[in-house]
Amino acid sequence: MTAPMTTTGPDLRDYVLRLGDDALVAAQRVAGWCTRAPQFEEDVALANIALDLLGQARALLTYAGELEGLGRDEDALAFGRDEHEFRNVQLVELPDDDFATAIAKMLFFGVYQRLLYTGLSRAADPTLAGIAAKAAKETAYHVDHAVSWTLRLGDGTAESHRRMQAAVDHVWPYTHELFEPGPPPAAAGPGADPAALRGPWCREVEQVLAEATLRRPEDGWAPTGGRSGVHTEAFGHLLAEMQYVYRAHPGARW
Amino acid sequence: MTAPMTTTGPDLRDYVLRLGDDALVAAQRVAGWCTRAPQFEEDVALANIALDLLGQARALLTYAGELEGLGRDEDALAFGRDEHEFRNVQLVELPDDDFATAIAKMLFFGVYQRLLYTGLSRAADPTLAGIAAKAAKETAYHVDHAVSWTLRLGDGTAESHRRMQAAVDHVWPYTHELFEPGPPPAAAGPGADPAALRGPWCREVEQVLAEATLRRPEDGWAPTGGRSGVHTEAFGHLLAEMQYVYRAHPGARW
Amino acid sequence: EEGAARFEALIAADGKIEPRDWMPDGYRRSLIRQIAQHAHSEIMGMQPETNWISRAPSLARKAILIAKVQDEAGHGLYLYSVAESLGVSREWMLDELHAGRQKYLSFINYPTLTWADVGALAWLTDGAAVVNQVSLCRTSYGPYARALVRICKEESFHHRQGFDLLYALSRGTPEQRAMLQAAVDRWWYPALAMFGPPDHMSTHSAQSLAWRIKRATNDELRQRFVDICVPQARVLGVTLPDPALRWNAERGHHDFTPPDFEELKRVVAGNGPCNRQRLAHRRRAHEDGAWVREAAAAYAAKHGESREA
Amino acid sequence: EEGAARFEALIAADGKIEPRDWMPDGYRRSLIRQIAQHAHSEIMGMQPETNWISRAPSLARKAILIAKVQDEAGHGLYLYSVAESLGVSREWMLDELHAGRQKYLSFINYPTLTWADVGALAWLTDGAAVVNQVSLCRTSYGPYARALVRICKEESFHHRQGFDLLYALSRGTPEQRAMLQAAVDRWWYPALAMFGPPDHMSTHSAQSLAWRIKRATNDELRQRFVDICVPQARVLGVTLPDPALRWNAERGHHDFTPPDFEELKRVVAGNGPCNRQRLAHRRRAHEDGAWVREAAAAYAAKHGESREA
Repeated sequence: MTAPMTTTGPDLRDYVLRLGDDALVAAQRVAGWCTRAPQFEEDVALANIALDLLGQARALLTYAGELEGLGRDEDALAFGRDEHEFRNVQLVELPDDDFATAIAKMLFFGVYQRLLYTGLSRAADPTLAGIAAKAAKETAYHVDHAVSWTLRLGDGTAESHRRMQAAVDHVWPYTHELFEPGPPPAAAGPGADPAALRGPWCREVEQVLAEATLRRPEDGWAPTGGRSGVHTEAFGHLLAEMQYVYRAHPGARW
Repeated sequence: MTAPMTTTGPDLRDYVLRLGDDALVAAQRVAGWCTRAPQFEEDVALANIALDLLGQARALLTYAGELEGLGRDEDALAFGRDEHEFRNVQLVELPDDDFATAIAKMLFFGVYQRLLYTGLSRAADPTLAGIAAKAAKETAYHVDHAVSWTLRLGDGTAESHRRMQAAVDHVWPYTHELFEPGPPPAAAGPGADPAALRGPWCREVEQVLAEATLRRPEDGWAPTGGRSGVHTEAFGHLLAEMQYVYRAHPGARW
Repeated sequence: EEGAARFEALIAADGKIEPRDWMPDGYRRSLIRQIAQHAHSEIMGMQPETNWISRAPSLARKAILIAKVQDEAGHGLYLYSVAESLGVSREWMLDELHAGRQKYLSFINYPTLTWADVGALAWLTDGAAVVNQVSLCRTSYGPYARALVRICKEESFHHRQGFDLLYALSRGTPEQRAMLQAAVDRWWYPALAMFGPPDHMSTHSAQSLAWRIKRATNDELRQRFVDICVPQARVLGVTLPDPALRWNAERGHHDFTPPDFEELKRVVAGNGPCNRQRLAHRRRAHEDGAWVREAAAAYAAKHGESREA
Repeated sequence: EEGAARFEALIAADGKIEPRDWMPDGYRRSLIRQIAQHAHSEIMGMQPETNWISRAPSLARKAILIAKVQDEAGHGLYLYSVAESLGVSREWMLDELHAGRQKYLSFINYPTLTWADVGALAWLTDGAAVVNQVSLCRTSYGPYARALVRICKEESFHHRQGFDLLYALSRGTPEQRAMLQAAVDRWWYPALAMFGPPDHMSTHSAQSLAWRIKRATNDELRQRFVDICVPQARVLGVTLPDPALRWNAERGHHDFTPPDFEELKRVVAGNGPCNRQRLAHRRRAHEDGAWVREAAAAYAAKHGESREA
């Protein structure tokens, strides 16, 4: 049904696929807010962010398909792979139970993405560097947006503070997976070592939480598995919806 | 991808397919309550009802496939048809927004099914008569269950009364489609004329609503389309989930 | 009196009325009704499209669809602010919408049942909106006219993208072509009905034309739209669902069967397939977001407006 | 004193203790803990399976799955009533569960990621439960022993159905076989861990054995389970994920690598992949249903208990 995933394939292709899957799944979740946002300005902003993420996903998946050399385009990769073939972190697939959860995810993931893309914009591989340079600018906006809402929700009403703290507590354990060791391939360059991003990430996020009068959760439980294709139960439902039409019409072009 | 639906095919096959689709979609919705019911006794009861409905669906779809003679079994019909090929009424596909909605649907659909199956148990077609005789007994239990909850919610607390009335008001317009004119095929016998069921249905339902201190909604808006393959927006999402695994593995046996 | 004279003179000279200008109460009320309805239509019209964002079968089409929905939210915002220039608040307009006292275009109350509906919706209803709005770009109220210029440009773009989506289906599998035809069958009449009741039944038209709020009659615009669609349908290889549709060389226009205006009335009155669903969805989004808006207000009060994003 | 003597005599004679019999506080507490945990496990164990009801790829399998989940709800109800015979209420037990003070079996905190997980869960964890419960059927508390006889029968049935589901996959496409192997890889150790810590680390075992609440040690049962699984795995054509697994002719048993008990401890302490999700789901169902339970109570109060269904 799908071409088998080669684990012996080029390192860079796997690496690019990870980045692409992160962006794709994040885009699918953020787009789920359309017509459901708390105000129309936010419908516009979230659609904008979803579009940025989707654009990153498309560029990255297209490039991963080229590196792979099996003739799979962005759609074959997005719609034709099974759950265990997706390499995104679990953080991005978590359901957006409420607006606070969406914002917590956007803050944590956005800061990570901005640091990573900034590093990758100096990658030896020119295609990856080009994608990253554009994406770094986009994610700076996502972070601004998430920060402004984190402040307003954390330091808004008692109810919003309660919800935002609950969201931060809920999402926090899933941030560890972002920084799992494993150096990036040489072509990605040294600026993208996830382990090295953890320090700057923590400093930035902790400062935002403090300003928002939110408690920084303890580190402890650190769920993982996304990078090796092990996901949360919510992910299968996301894929069923996302891939249904494509799979119901094998071989069709859209 | 699927064999085309012949509109010139045997009348009885189309008729049996309708009944089967009603039961299948109702079963899918009721089964959605597993682990979500307000008490464990209700988890048991709703699973029981879902199983009855699913059993009816399996018998009916299998028989429809035989009448059709194209080699489609119950699974090919359940998982391999597109949305517009489903012939169920819209009532059964409505999302169960809360427990009151689930009960209102079960009451309205259950009374209809019991009356219809009772009539069909005298059908000239022995297979259909056999399926209907068994199903009539099962639906009697579904009705008892729905009635007992309608009374408790309607005549329980102010909050439950408000919710139950809202559910009855919400679902009521979709009951008209159950009785849309069109005599059943000869093999189904005269006891199954939907138009003739409307009187007894109204009397029975109105009595339950009155006893439950609920207002019987005005007749007016009467959405329709299910019998010709036009459904609500919710139905496509239901199918995407229900059919995903089957479609992701074309030709596989389970 | 001076204001009234100036207003009449401006209208007669095909000039623009601006927010601070004097205007008759009826003119103001008509405009508020019309602009609010336009804004609500942008906002409510996001729903049938959003229904397919999660399932779009290609990433390129998914992006186009999100961008379209985003444009509509933007149009809604822009139009609410135009209406606010007439002295009503967005909050009030939303209350009116949620209570069912202000309307939105009736086609929004039909369901999008397949991926092809996304295309048909854009091709036909955005196409109709463009025909309508091109004419409205010369409307007499300045802020609305300027908004429409921008909105029209984007709607034309949406219309073309819808056509392109359908064109891909028309070159596709038998199932895709069947999906395309079924969607066109569903959306043709809801689109024709967008131009409103026929001229002889239209209650607001005469005065609106006199005030140059409207610039063409419902039937004129409807005819224009049909004439545009027929050759496009031919390119798509679809049959428009009207056996009476044919070229009338004498009139230089296509003859066609008008929409069922009884159905239009029923849908406007709240009894279309999705009226209840659409309004319930909108109300729920508004209610679910209340705590967020309250938090933003509380934060702004504590920290001064300057801190607000 | 008389009661204590009678209790000791009954235990010594392998007789049954009944609800009205005198029993030591520790015996009662141990039983409550064990039976509540068993009931909670039935209830919480419905979640990983229910995750696949909506997506089951055949109607026959969907029916089997619903019936299994229904059986488990029934077992839960039965077991709560057995615990109630020891003087605690279902409500209290649920509060303890929701607050995280009473536990349920740790395997429930792993996700079901594919359809094959539904089968592997039933084959391995129901299989392990049967091994455990067959031994418990001779437990000294009469009501629990009788409940277990019935429960065991149904669990054996579930175990066989799970095997049958996997057998179909083992005869299927390469994707299905890969799905099968991956699911067995995921569920093998969670199933082995169901027998609890090794005997030398088990805190409750000795006293429970003396009171004949338990009838075999954790390690004895685990060995029995491994010996049963190995030939079944061969029929399925799957590799059990333990390179050290081999027949030891001298012992007449298979040697195997025991589960990682540090992981078991972490999961029991709340840090498995799904602990938070499972408990949040349970709490939400309970909270969402509060208005329904209140309505039922209000109705019963108005109309007398006889009217209650």
